[in-house]
Amino acid sequence: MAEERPAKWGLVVDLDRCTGCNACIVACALENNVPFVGEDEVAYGRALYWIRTQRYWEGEYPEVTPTFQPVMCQQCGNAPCEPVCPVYASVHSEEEQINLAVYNRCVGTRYCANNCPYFARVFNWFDYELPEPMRSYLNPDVTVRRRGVMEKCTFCVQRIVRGRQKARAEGRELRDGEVQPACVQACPAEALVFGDLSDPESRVSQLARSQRRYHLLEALGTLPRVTYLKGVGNHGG
Amino acid sequence: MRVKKSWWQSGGIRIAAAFVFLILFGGAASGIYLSQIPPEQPIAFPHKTHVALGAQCAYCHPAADWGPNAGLPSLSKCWGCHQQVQKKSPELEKLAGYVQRNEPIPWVPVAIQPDFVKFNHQPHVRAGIACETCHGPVSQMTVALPQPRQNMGWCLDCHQRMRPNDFVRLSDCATCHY
Amino acid sequence: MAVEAKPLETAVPLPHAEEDPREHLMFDPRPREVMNRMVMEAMTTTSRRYWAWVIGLALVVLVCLLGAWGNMILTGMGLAGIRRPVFWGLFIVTFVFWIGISHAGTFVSAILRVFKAEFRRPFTRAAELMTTFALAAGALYPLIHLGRVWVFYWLIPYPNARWLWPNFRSPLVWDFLAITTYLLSSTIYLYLPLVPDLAMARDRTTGWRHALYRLLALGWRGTEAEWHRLRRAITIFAFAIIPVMFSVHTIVSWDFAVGVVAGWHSTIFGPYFIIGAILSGVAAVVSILFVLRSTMLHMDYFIRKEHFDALGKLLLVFSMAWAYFFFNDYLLTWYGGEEAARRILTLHATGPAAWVWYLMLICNVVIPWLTLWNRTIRRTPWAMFIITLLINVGMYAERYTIIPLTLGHQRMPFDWGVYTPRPTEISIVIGTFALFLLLYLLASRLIPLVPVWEVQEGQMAHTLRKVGKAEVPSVTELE
Amino acid sequence: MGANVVHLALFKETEIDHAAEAIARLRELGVSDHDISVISGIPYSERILGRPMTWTTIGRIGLAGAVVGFLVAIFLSFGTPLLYPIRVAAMPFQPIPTSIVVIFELTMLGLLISTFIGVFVETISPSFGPRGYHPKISDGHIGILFSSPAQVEESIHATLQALGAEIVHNVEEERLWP
Amino acid sequence: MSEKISRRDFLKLTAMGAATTAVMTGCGPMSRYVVRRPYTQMPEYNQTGESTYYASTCRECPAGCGIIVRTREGRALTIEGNPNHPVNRGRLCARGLTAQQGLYNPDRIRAPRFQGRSNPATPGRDLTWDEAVQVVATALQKPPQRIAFLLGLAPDHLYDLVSELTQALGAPPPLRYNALAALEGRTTLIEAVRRLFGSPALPYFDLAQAEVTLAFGADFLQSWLSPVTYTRAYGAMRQGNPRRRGELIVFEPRQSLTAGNADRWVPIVPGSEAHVVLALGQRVAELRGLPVPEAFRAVRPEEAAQVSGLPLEQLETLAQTFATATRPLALVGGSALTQPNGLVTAQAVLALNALVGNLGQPGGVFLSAAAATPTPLAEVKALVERMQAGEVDVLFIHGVNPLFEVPAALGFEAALARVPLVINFAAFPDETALKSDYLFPDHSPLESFGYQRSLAGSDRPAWSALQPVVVPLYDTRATVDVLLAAAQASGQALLPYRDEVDFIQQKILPLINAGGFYTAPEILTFWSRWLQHGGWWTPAAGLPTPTLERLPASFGTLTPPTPPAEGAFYLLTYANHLGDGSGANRPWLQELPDAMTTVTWNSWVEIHPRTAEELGLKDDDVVRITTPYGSVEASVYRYPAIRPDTLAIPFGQGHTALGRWAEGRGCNPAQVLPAGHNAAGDLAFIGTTATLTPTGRRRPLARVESKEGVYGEH
Repeated sequence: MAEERPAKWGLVVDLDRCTGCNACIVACALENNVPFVGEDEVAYGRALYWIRTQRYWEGEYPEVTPTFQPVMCQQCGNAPCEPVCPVYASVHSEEEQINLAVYNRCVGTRYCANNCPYFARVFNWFDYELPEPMRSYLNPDVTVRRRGVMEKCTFCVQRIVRGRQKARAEGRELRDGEVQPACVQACPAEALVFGDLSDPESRVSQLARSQRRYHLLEALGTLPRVTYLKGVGNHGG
Repeated sequence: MRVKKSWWQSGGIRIAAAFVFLILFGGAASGIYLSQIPPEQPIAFPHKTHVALGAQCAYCHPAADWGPNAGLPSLSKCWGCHQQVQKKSPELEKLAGYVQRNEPIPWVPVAIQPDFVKFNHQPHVRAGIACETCHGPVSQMTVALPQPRQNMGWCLDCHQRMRPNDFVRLSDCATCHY
Repeated sequence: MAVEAKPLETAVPLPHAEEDPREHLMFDPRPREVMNRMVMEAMTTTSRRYWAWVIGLALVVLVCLLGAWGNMILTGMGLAGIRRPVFWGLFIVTFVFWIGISHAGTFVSAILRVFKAEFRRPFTRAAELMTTFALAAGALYPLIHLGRVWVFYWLIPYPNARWLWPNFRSPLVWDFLAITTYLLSSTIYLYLPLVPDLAMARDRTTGWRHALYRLLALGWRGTEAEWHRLRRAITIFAFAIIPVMFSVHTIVSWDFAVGVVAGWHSTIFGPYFIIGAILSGVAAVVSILFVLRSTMLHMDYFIRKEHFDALGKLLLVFSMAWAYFFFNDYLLTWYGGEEAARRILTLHATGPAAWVWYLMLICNVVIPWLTLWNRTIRRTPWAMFIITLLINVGMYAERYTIIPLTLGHQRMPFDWGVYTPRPTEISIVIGTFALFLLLYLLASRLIPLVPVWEVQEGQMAHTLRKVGKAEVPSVTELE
Repeated sequence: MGANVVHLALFKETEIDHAAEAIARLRELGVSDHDISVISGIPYSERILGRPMTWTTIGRIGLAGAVVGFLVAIFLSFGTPLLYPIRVAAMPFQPIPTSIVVIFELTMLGLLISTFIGVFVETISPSFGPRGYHPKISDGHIGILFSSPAQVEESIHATLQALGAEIVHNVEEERLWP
Repeated sequence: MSEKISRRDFLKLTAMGAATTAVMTGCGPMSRYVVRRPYTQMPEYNQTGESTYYASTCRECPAGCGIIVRTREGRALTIEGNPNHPVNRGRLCARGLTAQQGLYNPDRIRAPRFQGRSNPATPGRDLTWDEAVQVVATALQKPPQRIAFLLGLAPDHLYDLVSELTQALGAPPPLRYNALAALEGRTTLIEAVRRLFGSPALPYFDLAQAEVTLAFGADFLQSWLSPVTYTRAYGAMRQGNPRRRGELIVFEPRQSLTAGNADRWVPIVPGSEAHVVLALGQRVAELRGLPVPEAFRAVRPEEAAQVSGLPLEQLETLAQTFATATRPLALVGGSALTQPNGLVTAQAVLALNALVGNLGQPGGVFLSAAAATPTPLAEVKALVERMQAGEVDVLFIHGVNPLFEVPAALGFEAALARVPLVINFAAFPDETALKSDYLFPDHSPLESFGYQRSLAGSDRPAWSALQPVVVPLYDTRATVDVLLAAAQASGQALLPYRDEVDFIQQKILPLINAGGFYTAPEILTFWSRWLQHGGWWTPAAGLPTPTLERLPASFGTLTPPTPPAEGAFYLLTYANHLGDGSGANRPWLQELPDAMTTVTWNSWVEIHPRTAEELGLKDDDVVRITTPYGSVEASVYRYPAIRPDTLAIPFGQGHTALGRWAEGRGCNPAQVLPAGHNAAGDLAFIGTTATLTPTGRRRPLARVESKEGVYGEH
C-alpha cells in the first residue's frame, strides 16, 4: 500500500473567472443536505448557505460595477472557531488539515459562529422538515442536521474520505483533481480549483502561488486555506 | 418535647419519590434492554447451521469486501441453494413464500450504528479484521444478536490497539463523522 | 498688589454635624430578644398582597420561563431573535446581567467584611441572597441558550464511553467551572453565617418551620467551639471568595475578549466587566433594600438612611470607575484600534440603535454623577431606588451594546445584520426576573433576612463616648 | 462521673462581665475548664471570657481540599488531552495559560467546599464538654454550662446567683439535629 | 422493451428506507425501526451503500447540458455535470442542479386526470391510462386542420415525433414556445443568420478565444442560449488565454450579470442598439481600411450618439478598441433583439463580425448544429387568433405554460376558453394545466427517455441523450408513448414506432455511421453506449463556418426609440436564474439569491437610486407598474446599475399555480408586456413605457446582502 502523506486541502477562487452566478450555492446545498428556510427566514439572515457570494458595488453610475466574492469556510490553519468550542464539536482534522464541524457532538453554544471572522458558520434554528417525497434526494453520505446544531462548509469531507478509501483500496495515492467538492465540480466558469496544497505540483498549489493571490482578512493570522486570486482591471473583488 | 416526624419521613412523599425513581430507572433500564435484545426477524435465520455447513460470511454478505455495507443476500441467492435442498422446516416455507410472491424479505438490521456514524466495512475487511471481532460469535447464533457496548470508546480502543502508529488518522473525527 | 482681606464668615455648623448619632443602627441598640422578635415577625408575617405576588410571579415563571423555554426546546432556537451574524442575543445579555448582579452579595459581605465596614451588618444577608438567586437565574442562561440543551452534560468533565472530555481551552468551560465554583461557594457563604440565626428561628417556631430550621441549623448551640469554627470558616470564605468573584466576571468577559470579534478583543475587558458588575450589583442591593424596607415589618429599624447614604457613596465611586474603564476602552480603540473596531464605535454612537448607547451613558454616568454627590438625595430612599434601577437599566444597555450591537457589524459589511429580540426570548428574560423575585419573596419568609447576631455583635462593639461636650461614636474591637 | 449533673447558668447579654467573673469563680470552685462550656448568641472571643483557646482543623481541611482541587485540575487540563488528543486551532494540546484558569477555579472550589465540609464534619463529630441548651441563648443570653459533682452544687449555685445568673438545673441533653 | 422493463425492475425494489434514516439523525437506535430491504434480484452493478451514476441530459432549460445523476438505492441524489459532454464539460448552473427538486416535488400531478374546466357540474376525476389513451385517440381523429400542438423547447424527441404525427395527420406543424427563448430573441437571431448566411441556425460564438468582445444585450452568463457553455468560455476568455486577458464590453440599459462582469458597461438607451452597431460598424470599417458597406450607412454617427445617449468620443473609443483588436467578437441577444429594431441589430452585429473577418476563425462566429427552432410569437399569435375564432377543436400542450409565459396582452387565456378540448401533458399543476380539460402527466425529465439535438452551446455536432435514472414515482406516462398508443388506437397506421425507446432508436440510427467518438455494429450496442455516454458527438470540435455571400443594402427599417413621456419609464424584463418561471417551484432556486440583487423568494422592481429619490421611493416600497397592457405590483429595489429612465422586473415569479413554493410570490411581468413583435416575429417589448405609482404599502424583500453594510443605509 502506498504510503500516505497528510494532505492540506486547499481551494483557489479565481475572482477574474468568477461571474457570481451562484451555481456553487445550489451545488453545495444539494450535496450537503443544506435545508432551505423560506422567505421570512432568509430576510432575517437565517439562510443556511455554506457558501455565498458577497456582492459589493464599486463606482458610481454609469461606471458602477458589482464585485463578486464567493465566501465559504476558509478552513483556517489557525481557526478562531476551534478552541472556543467547549465540547470539541469544532476541531481541526490532523489528517486532512481542515476544520471539522462534528454535528453529533455540537451542543449549540454558537460561540464558534461568533468567533468566525468570515461568518462561514450557520445554525439550524429549527428542524427543517422536507415534505414527502423530497427526503428521497437527501445525500446519505452527509448527516442531516437537526435543530440546534452548527454547520458549515466541510470542503465536502465526505468526498475526501470516500476518495481516500477508494484510493487505499486500490493501493494508490489520490490523484490531483480526483476529489472535488460539489461547488468546484459545478462551477461553470472554472473559477474554483481544489486540491492538495502540500503537493507543490498540484494545480491548486500552482494557482495559489499566483501573483494575484490574497487571503481574506489576512491580518487576523487565521492562515486560511482558501486563496483568492484578485480580479483584473475593474473586475472582481 | 416529642420529636415530630419530619416531612420527608411521611409515607406519601416516600411513595411518590419511589415512584419517580422507578419510572426513571425503569425507563432507562428498558431502553438499554430494548437496544440489546435481538429484534424479531421475519425468518429465524440460523447462522449457526449455515456456518457449520461451511458457508463463508462473504458468501452471503460479499459487499463487505468492496463497499460500506456488507449487504444482504438477494432472494435468488437464498433460493439458489434452497430450491435444491429439502424445505421441511416452517422457516423455509416462509422463504418459499417470499420467493413465490417475489417479495423482498423485510430483514430487521441488527448491527447498526447511528446515522451520524459513517462506517465502511471495506477498510476493516481489507485490514484483516475478522467478522467475529465486531459481530460476535455468529457461528453459534441463530439470528444475529446485537453486540453490547459498540460505542465510540470501543471503536477508538480498537483503533488504538491495532494501529498505534496510525492513530492520528484513525482518531480523526472526520474518519467517522461528517 | 494689595490683598484685601475678607473677614471670615461665622462658622456655621454644617447640618450633619448636628445629626444624632443614634440615627445609626449601631448606636440605637435594642435588646436581642426584641430584635429577634422583630426579625421573626418580619419573617412570618404574610399579607394577602404578598401571596398575590407569590402566585402571580409563580405563574409568570411557569408560563414565561418554563413554558416559553419548553416550547423553544421543542421548536428550535429560531424562536429567539438571534440570527446570523448575531448569534448571541438577549440570553447572553441577561446572563451577563445576572452574573453582574450576583457580585453584590459577595462584594458587600466579603469585601466590606474584610475591610470591616460596619454599615454592612444589617444587609449582608439580603445581599448574599441576591448573589445566590441572581446566580441561579443567571446560571439558567447557559442552558437556555444551548441549541441542544438535552446534551448539556457534555460540558461536564466525567469519564465516558466516548473517550471525550470537555475542551479546557474553551472559555465556556472556564465559565462552567467558574460559575459552578461561585454558585456553590456563595451559597455556602450565605449559609454559614445563617446557621446561628436559623438556630434562633428554630427556638422560636413550631411545626414545619421548626423541623426545617432544626434541620438547617445543624444542631447549633452557640458554643465557643462552634463560634470559633464559624468565624474561621467565614474568614476563609471572605478571603477566598473575593478572587473567585473577580475570576467569575473576568471569565465572563473573556468569553468575549478571547475572540477575534472586533470590539471584543480588548485587554481591559476583565476589570471593565468587574467594575460594571459591582456597579450593577451594589445598585441592585440598594433597590432591594428599598423594597424590603418599605414592605417588610420592622425593616425600617434595621435598614436606615445611613445605609442608603453609604451605598450611594460607593455607587458614585463605582460609577466613576466604570466611566474610567469605559473611556479607556473607547479611547484606545478609537485612537489605534483596528478599522472594524473603530467602525463599531461609530455605529454604536450614530447607528440606528444609538439610543441604547446613550441610554447606557446617561444611566451609568450622567444620572449618578448629577445626583449621588448630594447627601439629601442619597438619604432619600425612593430617590435612591429610582436611581439604582436606572443604573441597572444602564448596565443592561451596556451589555446589549457590547453583545448584539457589536456582533451585528463585524468585518464583512455584506453580512451585517440587525438583531431584534423576539417574544420568546423577551418572555424568558421576564421569566427569570420573575424567578429571581419569586425566590427572593419566598426566601424572605423562610430565612431570617437580617443577621441578628451580627447586628448585635456590632451594636455591642459601638458605644457613644462623651468627649468634652460631644458624644462621639467609638468602636471596640471585639474579635 | 455518673453523679455529675450538667447545669446551665444564664447571664443577660449586658452582664458579660459577670459571666466572665462567673467562669473564674467556677474554676476557683474546682470545676475544670474541661467541664465548662460557654454558649452564647453572639461570638465572644476566648480572651473576653478568660477561656482557653479552642482549636479547629478547618484550615487544614480546607488546605487539603485545595490540594485535591489542584490535582484534579492538573489531571483535567494536562491529563485528559493525552487520553484522546484533539487538535484545535494551532494550540498545543496542553497549553499553560488556559490551564491556569482551570487550576485556579478548581483549587478554589476544592478549598471552599472542603472548608464547608470541615465545618460540617466538625459539627457532627462528637464533642466533649457538657451538653445542653436553652432557647434563651438565641435571645442573647450567655450560658455557662458546667458539670459539677453534686456535693459542690449548692455553693456553686449561690456564687453564681450572686453574680446575677439564672440557674437551670439538670439540663437535659436535647437532640437538636437529626 | 424488455430491456427497459428489466432495468426498471432493478431500480424499483430497493431500500427506500435510507432516506428516512438520514432524517432521523441523532436518534441512534431509531434507525433499527427503519425497514431495509435487499434487492430481490440484485443487479451486479448496483449495491446498497454505493452510488450508481446515470448519464442523462438536463431539461431545466433548452440548452441541453449533459448531466450525470448520482443515484443510490433507487433514489436520485445529486446532479453533476457530464465531464465529456460538449455543451457543459462537467459544469452545471443553478437550475440544472435543482432538477431533483422537480423530480421529488410534492406538488407533481400523480395520475392522469379529467378536470371539469369551468363547469362545476362535471367534477374532476382520476382516469386510467387506457382511458387517457382513448381520449387522445379520439382527439386525434378530429379534422386535422383543427388540431393544434403547442410544445416547449424541450424535449426535442417529442417535437420530432409530434412533427411526424402532424405530418401524418395532415395537421399544422407543432408550435414551440418558451419565454426564455422569447426574452432572448432567439428567433430573431436565427432569422438574421438566415438572411445573412442563408441557412436558419443559431450562431455559435467562440467567446473563449476572443480578445475583445462587444455584447449587445446578450446575458450569456445567466440565461442566453447556453449559459454554462458561455460561462465556461468566459472563464477561459479571462484567464485561459496565454496571450492576453480578454476584454468584455456590454451594451445594455440595465446591468445584467454579464454586464456586471464586463470591463465596461455601456448603459445604452433601450432600442438604440441598432444605431450604435451601425455607427460602430462604419468606424470599424474605416479604421480597418475597408469600404463601409452600404447597410452600415443607414445611420450617421452623430445621430447614433444622439439616439443612444452615448457621447461620440465614447463611440470612437469603442470602435477603436474593437477595430484594433486581434480577435474581436460581437455578440447579440436579449434586449437588443426583442424590440422593433431587433432584426436590424442582429444582422448588423453578425455583419460587424463579418467585417472584422472572424467568421469561422478562432474567437469568431460559427453556425451551431441547433436546428430545431422555436416558433416566433407571431405564430403563437396566429394560433391564438385561430383559437379565438373557434377554428381549433383540440389543443395539445406540452412543456410550456402559455398562461404564464405568453404576454397576457395576447389574449391566450380567453382564446383557450374557446377551445373545446384542451389536453395538457404537464407534470405540474401550472396555470395552463388548471385551465385544461385533461391532464396526462408526462414523466419528470429524470424518469424519461429522450434526446436533445438542438444544442446551441455545443462546439461540434452532438445529440444529447436522456434516460430514466429512477423508476417513475407516480402513475405518469411518457407523452411519446401516449401519443404512439393513441395513434395506434385511432386505427390509422400513422407512425411506424412501437414505443418511445423504439422511436428514439430509429431516430439515432443514422448516428451509427456519422463519425461519432464511438460506434457499434448494431443498434442495441449503440443504444447502450448512447445511454452510457449520455449522447453522441464527434470526437473533434468543428462547426460549419458561416459564409456571407454579400451584405444586403439595408438591414431593414430603423425606428429610433421614442423617449418615455414625462413621468413614464422604459420597462424591461429579463430572465435570471429562474429562467422561464418553470423553475419557480424548486425551493432551492427560490432560496438562491439573485446574482445581482441578492433577493430571494420574490419579485422586485429595479429603480435607479436617483430616480427613486426623486420619486420619494424607498427600498421595499410597493409600487404599481402600469403599461397600456396591464399592471403589476412589486417592491422597490434601488438598483445602482440601471439607467435612470428605466425600470426592470425579473421574469419567473408571479405564479398563481405551480405548487406551494411558486404560488403567490411576486409578480409576472408577462402581465404588462405588449403582444407586439419585430420583423422576425419575435416578441418586441423593449421600448414599452410604463408609469409607476406608489401604493403606500411596504413589503420587505428577503435579501441576503446587508443594506446597511453594502449601501451604508440604516
